[in-house]
Amino acid sequence: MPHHVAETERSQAPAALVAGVDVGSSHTKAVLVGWFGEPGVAAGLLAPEDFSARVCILGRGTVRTGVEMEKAARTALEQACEAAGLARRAIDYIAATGLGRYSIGFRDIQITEITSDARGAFFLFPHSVAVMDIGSQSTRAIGLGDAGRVRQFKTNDKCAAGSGSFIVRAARYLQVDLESVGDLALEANHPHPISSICAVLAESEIINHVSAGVSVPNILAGIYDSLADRSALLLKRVGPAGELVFIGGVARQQGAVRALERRLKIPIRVPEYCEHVGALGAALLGLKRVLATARFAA
Amino acid sequence: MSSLNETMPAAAEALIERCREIVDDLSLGEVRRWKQEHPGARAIGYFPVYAPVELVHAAGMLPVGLNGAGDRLDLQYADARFGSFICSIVKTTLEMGLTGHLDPLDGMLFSGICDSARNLAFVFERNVPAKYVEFLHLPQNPASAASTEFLKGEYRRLADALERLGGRKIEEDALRASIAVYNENRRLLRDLYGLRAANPHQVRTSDIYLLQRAGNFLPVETHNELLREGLGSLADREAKPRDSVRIVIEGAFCEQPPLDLIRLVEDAGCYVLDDDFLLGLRWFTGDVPTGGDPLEALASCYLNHSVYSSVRHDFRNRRHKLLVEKTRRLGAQAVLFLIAKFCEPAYFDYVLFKRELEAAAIPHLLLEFEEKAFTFDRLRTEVETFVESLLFD
Amino acid sequence: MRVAAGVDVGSTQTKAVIVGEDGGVRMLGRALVDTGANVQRAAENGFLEACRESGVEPESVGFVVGTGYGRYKITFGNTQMTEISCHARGAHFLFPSTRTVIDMGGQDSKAISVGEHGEVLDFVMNDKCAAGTGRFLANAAEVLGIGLDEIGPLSLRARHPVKITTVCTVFVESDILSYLAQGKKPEDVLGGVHLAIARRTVSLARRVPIDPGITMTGGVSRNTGMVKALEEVLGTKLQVNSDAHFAGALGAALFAIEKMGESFESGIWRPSNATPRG
Amino acid sequence: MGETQASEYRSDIHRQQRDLMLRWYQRLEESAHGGPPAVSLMISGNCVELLEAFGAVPLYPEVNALQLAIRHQSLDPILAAEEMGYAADNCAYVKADIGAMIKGITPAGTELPVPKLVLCNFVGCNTYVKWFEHAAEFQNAPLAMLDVPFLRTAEPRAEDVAYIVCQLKEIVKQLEELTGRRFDYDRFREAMRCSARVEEAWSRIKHLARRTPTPFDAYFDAITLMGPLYVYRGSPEGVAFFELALRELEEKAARGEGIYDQERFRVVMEGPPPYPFFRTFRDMFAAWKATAVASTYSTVGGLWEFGFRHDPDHPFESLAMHMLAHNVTNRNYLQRYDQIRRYIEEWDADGVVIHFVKSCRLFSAGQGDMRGYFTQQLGVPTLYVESDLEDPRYFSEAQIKNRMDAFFEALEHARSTGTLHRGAAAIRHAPGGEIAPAAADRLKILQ
Ligand SMILES: Nc1ncnc2c1ncn2[C@@H]1O[C@H](COP(=O)(O)OP(=O)(O)O)[C@@H](O)[C@H]1O
Ligand SMILES: Nc1ncnc2c1ncn2[C@@H]1O[C@H](COP(=O)(O)OP(=O)(O)O)[C@@H](O)[C@H]1O
Ligand code: SF4
Ligand code: SF4
Ligand code: SF4
Repeated sequence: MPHHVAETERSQAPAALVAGVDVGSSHTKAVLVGWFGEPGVAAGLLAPEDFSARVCILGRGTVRTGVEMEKAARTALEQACEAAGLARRAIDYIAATGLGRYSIGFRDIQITEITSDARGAFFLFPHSVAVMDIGSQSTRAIGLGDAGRVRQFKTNDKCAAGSGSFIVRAARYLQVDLESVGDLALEANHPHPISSICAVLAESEIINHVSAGVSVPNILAGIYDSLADRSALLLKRVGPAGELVFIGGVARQQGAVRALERRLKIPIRVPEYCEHVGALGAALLGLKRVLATARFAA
Repeated sequence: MSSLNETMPAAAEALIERCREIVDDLSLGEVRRWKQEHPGARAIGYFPVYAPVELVHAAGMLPVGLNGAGDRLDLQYADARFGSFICSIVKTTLEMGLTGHLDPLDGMLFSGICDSARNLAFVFERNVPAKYVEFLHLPQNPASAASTEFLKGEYRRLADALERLGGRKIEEDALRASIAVYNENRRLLRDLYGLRAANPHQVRTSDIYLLQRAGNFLPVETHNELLREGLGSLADREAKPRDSVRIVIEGAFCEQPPLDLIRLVEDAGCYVLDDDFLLGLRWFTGDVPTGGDPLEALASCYLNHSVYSSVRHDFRNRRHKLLVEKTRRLGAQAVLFLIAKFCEPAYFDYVLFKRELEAAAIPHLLLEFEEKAFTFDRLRTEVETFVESLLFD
Repeated sequence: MRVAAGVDVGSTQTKAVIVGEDGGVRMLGRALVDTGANVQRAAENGFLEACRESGVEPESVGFVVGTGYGRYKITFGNTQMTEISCHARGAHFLFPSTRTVIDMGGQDSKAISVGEHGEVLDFVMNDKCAAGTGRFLANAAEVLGIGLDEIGPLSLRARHPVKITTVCTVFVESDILSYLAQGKKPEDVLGGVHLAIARRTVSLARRVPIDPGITMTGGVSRNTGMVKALEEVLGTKLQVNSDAHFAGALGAALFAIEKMGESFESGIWRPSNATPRG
Repeated sequence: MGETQASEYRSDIHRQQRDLMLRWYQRLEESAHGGPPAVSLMISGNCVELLEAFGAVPLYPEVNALQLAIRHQSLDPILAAEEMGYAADNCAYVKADIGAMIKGITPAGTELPVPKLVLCNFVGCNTYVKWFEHAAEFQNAPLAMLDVPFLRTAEPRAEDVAYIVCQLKEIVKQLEELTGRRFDYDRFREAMRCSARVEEAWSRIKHLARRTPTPFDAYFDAITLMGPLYVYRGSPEGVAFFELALRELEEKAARGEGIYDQERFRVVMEGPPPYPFFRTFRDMFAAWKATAVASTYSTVGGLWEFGFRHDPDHPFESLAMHMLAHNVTNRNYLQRYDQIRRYIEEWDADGVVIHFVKSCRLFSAGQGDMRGYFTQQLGVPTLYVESDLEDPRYFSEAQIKNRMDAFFEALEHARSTGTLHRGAAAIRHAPGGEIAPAAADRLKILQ
């Protein structure tokens, strides 16, 4: 992770402590950030680099979302606090994002996952021009404007083809565990294309491939290729190509990253904690709000 | 969703509630009532976008604007006739016909706004027999020297058919009177739009939408009264101006977005300065002359003084230029495209609109909707993101 | 007795039926195995198990017709026919009054209009997207952590079925979860799911004439909740029995008997290289 | 099923057709370098005779789109267009053409000119209007509308004809200004004369398909002849070509030769073909030895087999009549039902195959009802398959083959039980003759 994201403890306590909680369809993620600048500085007046330089990520948490979203959010937040060695009540402000953002009763503000993704990605890689977020059901391409603003975005809306749950299913049919699918695909020598776009119906095609003797890496690589094709379509619609930040749970899978690289032929950055970028972005936006309010300045 | 902190005067609230009931009544209760009160009189439905309602009115009939059935009617038959890749309104209109919801109507007017709607006219005719079905060709070449004459002929043809159906002649004076009362209607609607554009924090778009749409089912005279009432009471709402983005909505000229979606757009932080909802009701940009030959007046106004729309072609005045002009004139910050799923005319226009807006550095967002949708999580996320991208620093 | 077989290699399950003819035609036995990864193997296993159940030697089966999406993979079959023809034929055999077949399987749903002799008059099918298929139901069962054979009965207990909007089999997971999060009862959620699919299926089925004598076939016919939901939307009773899941294989077997004709040819059974185990 | 390959008819016609189309592309290239002026025109009920009178070359974007698809080159331009903002559900013909224009791709590799005028002959398809508006915009070319009223009454009205004639004359003036050439009335009438001869030959070719076996497939083979029909109809080359084609096919018919050694099924085709999978699609019919004896698609440019001919004595009026009433795109949907019905009866067909194309709402919006009309009201076996005419992503071979096989299995079964009827006998009114089955079981309205 880049320079300013030192997760080591700071000797001084942060001047402001803000949490971002991203309630996704499969996982809920929390990130705690601290402000180590002077109180009273309106964030809007700082250049983005100066703002970033005074922010530190202090802790993270992840839990399965399940049915009770608020509970998941609380647990993720507690994990993050524990990691940071800080008490929950020390938190000044909580920004909620993700599909379940409105279910979090204890939020101070809600921000969409797209805005959050953009801010988080910009914070980590200020030179990138676009973000690709592939989560369990959603695929989002975001074109970045100045200071991490969303310039344009496209999401898949009606159909889950090409999203993370597609991979989860494929892994299940192929009897490979999810942690290793990404690396396994790298062993492919002759990727075998998948024609069905449906995450569900692809099953029989995958099974056909297996029975036709196609190797698991080749099948997986074929799936990643089709995923990359769909993502590339979305990406092209959000603006000119340039450095891309790839985030969301699927970015953890090397096979997906390589397939996107092959398809797009542009540099791709994957943050170490790729599924926490949304929560991070929410926290950062929350922090800006805090810095702008009288409560903090006083 | 956080609802706005505000109070509405009781009179306005009752008015909107009444409109809502009228709009939600799929069995066309208002039309049935009107027919009971006017024994023997006919009601004629028309498919969006534009229909020469003045002629229907002058024939002593009730023109009824159809805007689909929203999520209140489950498609059981029409899907089989129209299948995939066709917009909802085509199917809901047919479904309403097949399931008896349109029984109070004696006839239907269609025009060639798009290929789906045009084919619908004839499929409707076959499947819902015993109704008078008329298809009008509204000229798409207003620049020709022959178009006014042609359109007059087309209106004459309709008038003849209506006369046969109603068993009475359409007198020129009656037609002039009808034009006048619809001029009044359009004037009131323009005032309503003006009121909102000037006070978007007070006048909610969803309210004026209902007030407007109720006019589909009411005699125009009654609708005019409601509009006057609304103009008097709507602006009295107490509401604080909020941090909002001032937008223009484009693309929903035919199939209508669900009311909840319109609310959602406002709640997400948009002040709507103009929209193209229910465009047919506000078709003419000024009054239709009430002197001279009324058919000529109607035809000439259609050709030369209509609003721009994705389904009316006038190569002399290009829509994408007009949209940019309108956005600038109203001082809007952005354009929100609300496009019905599978609405090909709107999809096509988006390409040129987009190009022109980008050249003018006006941000925009494209959303697709279906009238039958009733959950909007994804759309909400998109509108909120859009607002955030314009408001957050 | 002349003996013939039909093997229906479906996306999820493979069905095999043996029929015999002496005087009249009757069903001798049937078998159901999971299709799994090896389609060919599943077909063989299904066939052999059905033989065993019928008490006939595989070698004495005179003709085999393959059907279902994996029909071209059946190496020992004599010919293939589409599942549309087979379901129509099978349903007609089970219920001679059949005029309409609604078949809901794992990957597709179809409606077939059937003539007096079980011939196909017209058909429609939906198969590009898993929305509204057996997979949709299987997925819902999985999300709720309930067995496939329990969701139907449970859905019948729904008092206030929820409204399901999404058609995507994947997205429906989060719909279900968010309904549960709102405190909705699993039976109401399931009621909504079943109703949504029933509506979709009926609206598809209306593309062919739905004449009285409606028989339901395919795996989903085992789901009592779905049968009930379809009956509700259609406003009429469906003919269904425990053999309905086998209608495709049965129809194939009936065609096989017919095709066998005079040229009775015994001993067509040639197992593929790996000897299938029993 | 036995894999019978379609024995496509190959002969002089094919060589000449190739040459003619190549020459067309060459003329377009010349036009790009100061040669004859090019004018964009739409195929539907086109008025190519008007261009002949200026010595102008027609530029048909549809032919370009079709060529790209059939050569498997359509996906890239489609994707390029989608990047520009076109929707997944826009007509892919338009997307392929505009995308190719932007990317500088041409089907024959030859240069295409910027037209002197983008003449939008709005004959039925609303999508055309958008297409031409965009084409003019992206090429920076002048744009004109020729608004043809839709055929909404049984017969065209005098007002309709007058409106079109007036516009035609306005366009003549505009073309005179834009091309700097004078409108040559004699040449115009000569073009009408050529057209009438071509139409006569073409119509006779179509009537050959009434024989059993048919010497000519009125869907797959017709497409070969349709290029020259649109480009050369008003010219002596066109006359020579079509008269040769007629002779060849008449000889073939006289020998009793069909498409297959034995013709088994005769169908009427509705809807455009899936160009990206043209061969594959044809082979699926060939596997069952099924031929198309008539098709609505081959009447997009003009419907002549029922008798209409251009009239050199009333050139403007007859152009107007042609655009109004004698092509499939400007005729209303129910008139299309009647057209197909006539084909079944007079061309002796066993059934109808409806190819739903996602792109084209002109053809496909309502085809479900059309299917209902034929199966339920008339009792004619009808198959409904879905894909696209330009976008390869919407063709699923396994699914289409499955449906096709099921359909022909059913026809075969019906034939074996003696319930398959051909031609007029196929049209047996459904018991009760209910007009719309859905209307029959209408729900009770909730008051
Ligand atoms: N341990 C893992 N290794 C590889 N990929 C994983 C792992 N866990 C989750 N994923 C992938 O990430 C996806 C979930 O991504 P996430 O961004 O958390 O989604 P959401 O925000 O929608 O819940 C899963 O569908 C799966 O494809
Ligand atoms: N015991 C059962 N109870 C309820 N539903 C079942 C049962 N067994 C199978 N099904 C349903 O049947 C579907 C499979 O149907 P089937 O006709 O065998 O499909 P295919 O031929 O594609 O394999 C499953 O997806 C499931 O929804
Ligand atoms: S919504 Fe669009 S596509 Fe549908 S009928 Fe209206 S104009 Fe046509
Ligand atoms: S194709 Fe599959 S993934 Fe896509 S909407 Fe349908 S069920 Fe969902
Ligand atoms: S919609 Fe149909 S007729 Fe119109 S341009 Fe497209 S393919 Fe041609």
